[in-house]
Amino acid sequence: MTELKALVEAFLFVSEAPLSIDKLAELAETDRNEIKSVTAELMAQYNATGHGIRLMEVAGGLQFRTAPHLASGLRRLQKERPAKMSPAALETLAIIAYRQPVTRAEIEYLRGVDSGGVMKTLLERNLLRILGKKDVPGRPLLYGTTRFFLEMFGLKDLNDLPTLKEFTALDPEMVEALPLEPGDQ
Amino acid sequence: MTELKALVEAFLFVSEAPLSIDKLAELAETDRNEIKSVTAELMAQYNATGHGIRLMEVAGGLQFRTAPHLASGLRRLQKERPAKMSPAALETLAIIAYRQPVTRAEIEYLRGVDSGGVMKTLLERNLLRILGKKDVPGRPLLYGTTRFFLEMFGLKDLNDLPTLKEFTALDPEMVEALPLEPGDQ
Amino acid sequence: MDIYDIRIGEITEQYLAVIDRMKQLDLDVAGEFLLMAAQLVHIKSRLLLPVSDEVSDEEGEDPRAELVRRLLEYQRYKEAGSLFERLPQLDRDIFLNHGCTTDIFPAETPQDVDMTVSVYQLANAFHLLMKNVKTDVFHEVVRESLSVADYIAKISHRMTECTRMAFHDFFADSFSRAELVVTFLALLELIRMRMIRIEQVASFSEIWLARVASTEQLQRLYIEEKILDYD
Repeated sequence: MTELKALVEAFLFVSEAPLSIDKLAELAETDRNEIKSVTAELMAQYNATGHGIRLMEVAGGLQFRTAPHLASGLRRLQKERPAKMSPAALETLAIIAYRQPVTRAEIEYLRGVDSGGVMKTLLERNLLRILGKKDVPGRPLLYGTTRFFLEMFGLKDLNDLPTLKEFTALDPEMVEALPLEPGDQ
Repeated sequence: MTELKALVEAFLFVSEAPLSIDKLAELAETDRNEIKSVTAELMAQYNATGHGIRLMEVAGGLQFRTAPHLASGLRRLQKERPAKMSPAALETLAIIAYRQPVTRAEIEYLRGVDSGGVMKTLLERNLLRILGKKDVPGRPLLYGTTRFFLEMFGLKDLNDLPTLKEFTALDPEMVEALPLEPGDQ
Repeated sequence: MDIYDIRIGEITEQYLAVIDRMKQLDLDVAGEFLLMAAQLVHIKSRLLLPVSDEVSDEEGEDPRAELVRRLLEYQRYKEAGSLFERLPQLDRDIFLNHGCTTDIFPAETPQDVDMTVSVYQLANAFHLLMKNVKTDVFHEVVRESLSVADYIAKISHRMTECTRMAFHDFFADSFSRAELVVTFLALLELIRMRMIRIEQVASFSEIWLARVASTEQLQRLYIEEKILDYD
């Protein structure tokens, strides 16, 4: 058991990508339940205070990552700052993350501005991917987010996206302020 | 003290190269003695049995490494690593995907370099197939992509490949950079 | 401005002012603003008219409802965007292990299995390549192998993979003039042979090429391209 725990710890340490329970079971040549109990132990151990490294659930797997509160100290090790994402890029990414699969026209309809340049940047940063073509005349490309998007924001899966404020839950006073009722509510 | 230990642990985890005591003191903005006591603690902690990772003194400083006795188990992860496609392979595959059926000579003409090795690898990876022979002197082989190619890229059929027009539509500057406009107006 | 309470007059004035400035610079942008302004003016005109049940039935949904919905939804994503900004981000707040090494890895060469490459990267590779191919080199390549028969074969092959394709999909942006002409001739020939059919919904809309012949008939064309002998 201790041996298995050491092996799983080493796999997680060495792997470039997050490793799923299934993958770890396959690599360690054991069953999922054993892996589950070992990874639970490791998580409890690392996520206790005092450690600078955490074992986190990301993009459908487990991955060692630095503790968030050390961010400012760790930036001193960086040779160069990563490119900051513009509000336009974040907003476009949000539309695609929540509404995927989505076409460029749909994105631009919501944003009201040309979004080709922003989308190209996001594609180049491997945050977006082309999912195929929509089955409508013109066959426009469909876009969605990548696995790296989940890794970048430390999300377990797409269900882990922050909940959006419901825009149907209007303030009653505001609804009254509209002389004409929208037809769909 | 615990905070410093966590920070040093994270520095050692993130750094590509081994970190010396001096370097760690500089990064953590503290004196060498504090670093020495913290690293001694970390070494005692990690090098206790049960851990799959060790904190070792190597040339030039300290570095996390996997425990030597796990080597044979870890080799399995190596085999599972997703292979990155080389730019040459990607370029060759792109030409074949968009221009199939195509001969090796045509590919090499476009790329300007010998492409036999790359094509052999792509054939071995089941991304290419031979479609037949071209009816020109020498009867060179004609290449195209496989069903596995479609699966790998999640495409329904070849028509699902983005056309260059759609692709360049993301970036107005790109369109202008193209020497010839197709008859799309 | 509160998006639940649209002050039409104010927005209209703002938009018209923007259009005034923009239309001299960029017709496309001005077009978008014009659409928005037209929508707003439409909304205002509805407000000025007495509300009658007949009219609202005929005209369907209140145009303002659509605009409000769109603006509200947009605002949600704008908020989600700033939420993303605050999430701990990789390589900005959270870092991965780059240091831990094992001595065994370089010994073996990686085998095949899944390769991390996307459709975008594939398309981009082709795009960059085509952009960098010198036009004169390109003409030379084309002249060597350019025949209507070849292009009939190529198009037949593509048409066996799907039943309908957009006309412009046959013309890569990088095609030389000669290639464009030969592709076009090949398409005409295939239409004459009743292998494919041309469809268009409205003037100036996308032209579609629909498969008429069976896959087998098209395959025969592709395999027996020499029979056509158009060279």
